[in-house]
Amino acid sequence: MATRTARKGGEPAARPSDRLTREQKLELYYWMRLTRTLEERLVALYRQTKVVGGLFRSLGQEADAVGSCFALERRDVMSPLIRNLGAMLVKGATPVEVLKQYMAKGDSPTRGRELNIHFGDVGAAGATRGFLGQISPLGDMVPVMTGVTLSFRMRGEDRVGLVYVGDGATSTGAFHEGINFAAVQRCPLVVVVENNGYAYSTPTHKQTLAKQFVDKAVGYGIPGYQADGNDVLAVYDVTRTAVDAARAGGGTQLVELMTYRRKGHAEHDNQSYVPDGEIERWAAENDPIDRYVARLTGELGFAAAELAAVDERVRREVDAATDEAEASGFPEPLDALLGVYADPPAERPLWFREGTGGAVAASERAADGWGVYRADPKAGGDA
Amino acid sequence: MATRTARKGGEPAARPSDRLTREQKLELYYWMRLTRTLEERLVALYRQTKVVGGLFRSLGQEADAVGSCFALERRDVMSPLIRNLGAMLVKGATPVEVLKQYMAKGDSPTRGRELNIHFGDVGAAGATRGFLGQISPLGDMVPVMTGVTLSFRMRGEDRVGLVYVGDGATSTGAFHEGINFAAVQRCPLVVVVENNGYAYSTPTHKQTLAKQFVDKAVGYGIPGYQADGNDVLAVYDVTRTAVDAARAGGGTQLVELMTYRRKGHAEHDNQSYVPDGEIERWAAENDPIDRYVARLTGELGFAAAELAAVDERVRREVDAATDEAEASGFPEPLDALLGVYADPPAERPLWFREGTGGAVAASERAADGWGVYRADPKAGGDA
Amino acid sequence: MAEITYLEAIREALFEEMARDENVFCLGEDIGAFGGAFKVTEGLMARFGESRVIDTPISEIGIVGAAAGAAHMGMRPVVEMQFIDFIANAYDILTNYVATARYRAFLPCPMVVRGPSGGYVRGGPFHSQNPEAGFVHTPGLKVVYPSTAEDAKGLMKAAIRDEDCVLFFEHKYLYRRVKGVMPAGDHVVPIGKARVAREGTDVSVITYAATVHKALEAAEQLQAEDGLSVEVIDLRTLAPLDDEAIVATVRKTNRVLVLHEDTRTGGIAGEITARISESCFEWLDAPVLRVTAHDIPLPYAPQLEDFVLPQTPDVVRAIRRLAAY
Amino acid sequence: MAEITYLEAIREALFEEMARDENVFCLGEDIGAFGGAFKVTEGLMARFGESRVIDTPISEIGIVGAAAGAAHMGMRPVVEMQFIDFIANAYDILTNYVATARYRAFLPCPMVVRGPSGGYVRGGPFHSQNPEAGFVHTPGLKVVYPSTAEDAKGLMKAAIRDEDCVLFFEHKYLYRRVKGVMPAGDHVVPIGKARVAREGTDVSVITYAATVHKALEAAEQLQAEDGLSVEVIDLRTLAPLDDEAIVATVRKTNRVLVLHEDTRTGGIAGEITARISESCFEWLDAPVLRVTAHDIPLPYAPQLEDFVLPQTPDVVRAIRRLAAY
Ligand SMILES: Cc1ncc(C[n+]2csc(CCOP(=O)(O)OP(=O)(O)O)c2C)c(N)n1
Ligand SMILES: Cc1ncc(C[n+]2csc(CCOP(=O)(O)OP(=O)(O)O)c2C)c(N)n1
Ligand SMILES: [Mg+2]
Ligand SMILES: [Mg+2]
Repeated sequence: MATRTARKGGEPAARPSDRLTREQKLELYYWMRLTRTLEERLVALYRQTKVVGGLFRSLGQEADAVGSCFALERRDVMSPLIRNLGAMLVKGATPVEVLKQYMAKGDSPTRGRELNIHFGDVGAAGATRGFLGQISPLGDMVPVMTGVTLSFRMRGEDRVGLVYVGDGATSTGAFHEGINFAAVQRCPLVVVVENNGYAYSTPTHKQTLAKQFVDKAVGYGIPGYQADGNDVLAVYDVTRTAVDAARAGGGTQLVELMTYRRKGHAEHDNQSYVPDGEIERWAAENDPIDRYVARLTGELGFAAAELAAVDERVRREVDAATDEAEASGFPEPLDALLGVYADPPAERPLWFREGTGGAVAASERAADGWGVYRADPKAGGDA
Repeated sequence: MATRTARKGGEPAARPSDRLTREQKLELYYWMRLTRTLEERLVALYRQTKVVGGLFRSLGQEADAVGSCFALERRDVMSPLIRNLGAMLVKGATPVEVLKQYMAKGDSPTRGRELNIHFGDVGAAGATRGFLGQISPLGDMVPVMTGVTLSFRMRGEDRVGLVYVGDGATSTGAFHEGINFAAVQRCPLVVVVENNGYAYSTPTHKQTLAKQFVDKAVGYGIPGYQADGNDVLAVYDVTRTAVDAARAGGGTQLVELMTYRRKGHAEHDNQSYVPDGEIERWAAENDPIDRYVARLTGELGFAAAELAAVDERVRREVDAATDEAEASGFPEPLDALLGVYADPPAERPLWFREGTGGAVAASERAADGWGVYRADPKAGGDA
Repeated sequence: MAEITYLEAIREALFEEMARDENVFCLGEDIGAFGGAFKVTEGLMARFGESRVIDTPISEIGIVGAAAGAAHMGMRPVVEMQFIDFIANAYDILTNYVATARYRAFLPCPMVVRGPSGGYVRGGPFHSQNPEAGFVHTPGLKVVYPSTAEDAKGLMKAAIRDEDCVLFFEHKYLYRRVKGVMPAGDHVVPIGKARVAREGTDVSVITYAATVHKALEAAEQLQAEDGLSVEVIDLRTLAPLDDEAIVATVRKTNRVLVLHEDTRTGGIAGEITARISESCFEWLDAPVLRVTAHDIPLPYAPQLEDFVLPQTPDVVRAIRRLAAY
Repeated sequence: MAEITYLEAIREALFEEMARDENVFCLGEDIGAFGGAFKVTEGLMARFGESRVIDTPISEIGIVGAAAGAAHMGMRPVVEMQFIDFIANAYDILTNYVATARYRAFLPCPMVVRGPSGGYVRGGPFHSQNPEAGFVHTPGLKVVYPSTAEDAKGLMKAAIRDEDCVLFFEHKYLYRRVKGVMPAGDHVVPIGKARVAREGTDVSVITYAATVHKALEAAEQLQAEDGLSVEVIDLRTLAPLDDEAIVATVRKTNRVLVLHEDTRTGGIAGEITARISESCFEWLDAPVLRVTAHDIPLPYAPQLEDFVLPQTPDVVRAIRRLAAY
């Protein structure tokens, strides 16, 4: 199985990005700008202690998330990681959803149950936006996406899956078992390895001895591709090629995107482990938005005012989303009891828990003692 | 990292096997013959229902186990799998130990606690024979051997580790996490993938899409080698090369040995899933003992009588071992209680268990009730 | 109607459910042409084809994760663990991903993980386990462990139809030793309901799986030898536990033995005892006692395995003690 | 002597043990130059070098397995799980390989697996877990979960010296909130011994880790408001449980509350209740009650997390109920 290295090989004859319309090219800029502006807003909210947990940035990686997800159709399913805010936005997640999640609001997509961008919207094609709510244990989304795409293959649906993993997550057993099983089953799955140089504080050379992650493809017998992750059109091209191959029955594909994590693992991380000047160099020389702006206004012939209009639109949208998110309320404690199972639909409040009103009172009167309350948690007011 | 394919490349200038003495070449034959004869004896005992659990054969794979382990020194540590009886014998396991294990005798190496060849003898160099007791969950021995060899590196000991995995076991997360960590830590570990075509009933093409397992080496950034697993000298050569590289500070090495499992997964398996004629073809054309006999008596100039003498010695040894194993007794139930922890050294028999004599009686008299017996399990006779 | 074994009953359930619902499919190691290590899935591939009976690599994380992904998309996967012991490899993805999917992400995850479980078969420490405790402890999972052929079939059908993940433990000692006549028609046994395996008035034994049969043997013997009337409750479902059935039997006999094959410390007998303490303290005429395996990795030799696992005489002895209290 | 935090106490133990015994080494994700996600291992690499403080790939199976292999060879590895939640990934190798090594193969496996555990910190479902139940259930493992800085240090030193594998749960809510003055000299707290955190005569609370502090708060309040004398037992070690300490407090107060932060069903309160039932049935003047988390994956929002986890008023309420029984 040949390893196709988009970056290293000569330019392919016709690039998928050549077929993008002018609007689409501007859209790519919109998604990258929206990602960055939204994260900057989150930083402000974090400093105001309005973000409940940690804050994770994708600064400098916007092109890799946006360009790759842009290669998918709405019917396709994408599984993001913590640094794929851009991909989620492209797939239809809204700024207000993201803000409410981070602020643990009661009407956030997970009703305050899960943190940051751990939320999704997935199901039948057309009915949902097609992105999956991730969990923290790294690598687990790979086998899950194997199953999602297995179902596409079994049902003959014209859908593709795309799952992101970090350089660090490639070391997990789940990654290995998932991609290998997908490969054997020829699942229409694109596995995108975002090589951003670090896993928390761990540099890539402590993560693997492999020279590059694309080298893993041959060990799974699948096509491998590599691209400059900070060039949004190159990212689109390589991912689109892989997505098209998967859609055409070519089975599982591995794409390595070379990028750089300019912020710490999370907002609290001071990056003391990063060599002097490295971050600054990437910021100065290889910012994906700067690079795309230069390309848009240069080679691609966009006017500066067009980009400024996008920036302005983004600012308005993020402002509006912030207002809406700030205005919404926090979850009701009793909501915690709903939906662990489909049946029963609710857990019962435990008897020692004050403030659950009628439920507790009813149980105290109950003859059968000391166990779990049998009453409907929705019934009654506060004790 | 170049993949060195011993089989495909031209003959290396000087093969390690060229340095083997005449005695050592005969020894290789002895170990292969001993493996086969001992397994045949086990089949007879199995049919007499003297083997308690399942019986696992390595018929047709004797060269891969024996030739590879022969590349180790006594101080090195080897971790076998179910089909590596030959490797264990080379490393010093005795037929009587093996027979007692299979028959679950009280003085078997694990005192009846573990089955078949799940036993070991490992510790400081020189003090033990250096093979590790495996567990059933596949792949787990890889990270364990990473740790064993990490300790060699940390202590500056001139020792190497060798761990076997089947084609099937390469699909496990444990394999992946273990070999990757070993590679990064440059542990002196040789990972031998025995590609025998099947994992239970599953053919290799359902296990992986990779064309060959040696292709996985590049994804871990380590040297990979491949050899004909049914040519004992080729196996020795390739493994010895890898062992020498590991010993010389070259870090982790991957060796793929191409062989064939002629018997079922275990004795009960009728191999209905194997294409017609496949087994017969391997038996007729590619039996590792037949091949080595031809080489010994041809090119290497051994007399048939020399080999017959080995056969006779093996028969005598297996007969004697069988007599000894059959004569030994079964474990005492109370022995089950010893050594779950170093401290406490023994569990207590539970109060409801009849037949633990004084222990139970003492507990019944005890004031403190209904729990676990506090008495010494060794005390007293039967109730 | 002819009697069929516990194993055949499970296979019958798989056949019927796969025929009923095209979304049901099976995946696992060697389950296809080979029919699985115990032949539970024999004939399924011939009937339903390779795409609905999938031989997988040796990848418990991969298989369970893939089942979850397919379940999200409306499929109904049934995963075989070749031995249930290997479910330990999938502990993370089962407890962290599958169990929480509905709660944290409103994702349905209807799937079954099934496999041969339990001891008494000289399987040694890695082919004899009863791993229920670690999963009963996990909110979001259901756990089923039948003791009869009828329940094996009916619960498997219920498990496949359940909207959540059900772990379905099959006792391999019972596979071919226990037989039953299947009720006619669409035989579904509800999850979450225990069964009175034997009515009695003096002492209750609360148990499940293989030890149900030990309890029944002990009850027979005690009826004959001591004139004791022993009630045997077969829990059938371990999560959610049937509190009503537990309370009912405690109130009836006031003396309770909890019996399980799993090791003692941290086994689910503790949970059952706590619930009884909380709900029925004043109904108890004797301490709740436990008969369980010793806290030891299960050894291979018959002499050792028999010593470590609970046996019928242990149950007899414990019930006598309770009755005499 | 200056007060140091629970976290610093653990670090001090690591420093002292690494200095005392060259076989002790640490491995885990980001524990080296970065000092770990919570900075527990800060300074260790500078002092002991890269070969004894190893940054690993993200491979919990790999790390735990490697620790076991090194332990067989005479090393004393201390593994950090970046969050204890990820110990689920190593469930197989811990329960099947490590826990059984001595029993099945006479292989010593002295190692420690440690990591930040527990909730009350808005960590959400995957950064707040209390996974002790699944391991207390496993013969061959020891489990420790300290509540004070002194015990954190002394138990860590004991864990590193233990001849078997010790899982060392560190409560991240306590890391910087709890402080203590370390006893002079080689301060080792024996594994397997509980501690009377507060003497009392009316009701006993048996608990461990963060909820020890909730129990102490409740005891204060009840002393002041109700004149109740509450005894608080801090188990410190969960496997093996200190039966003697449990029996002693039950016989003293005859009323017992078992309190833990873990979810209810299958949590170790059940085991403790069963032991009390077996050993002290006639000493009980009231049912053994449990205060625990709800059976729910722990949600992230403060309003939800606080509702799901046990709080001091819950303990107060439960003790009042027991006292009034
Ligand atoms: C199984 C597992 N182990 C450890 C962690 C803790 N952890 C969270 S993120 C992270 C680093 C991830 O690095 P990488 O995969 O490269 O992604 P990046 O953050 O660089 O995007 C670690 C170790 C985890 N989430 N899951
Ligand atoms: C984690 C795990 N899953 C499943 C099994 C059941 N099992 C035992 S041996 C085997 C096949 C092994 O095949 P391979 O690795 O190729 O070794 P071979 O038997 O061919 O030597 C399987 C699936 C196991 N032991 N461990
Ligand atoms: Mg990274
Ligand atoms: Mg094989």
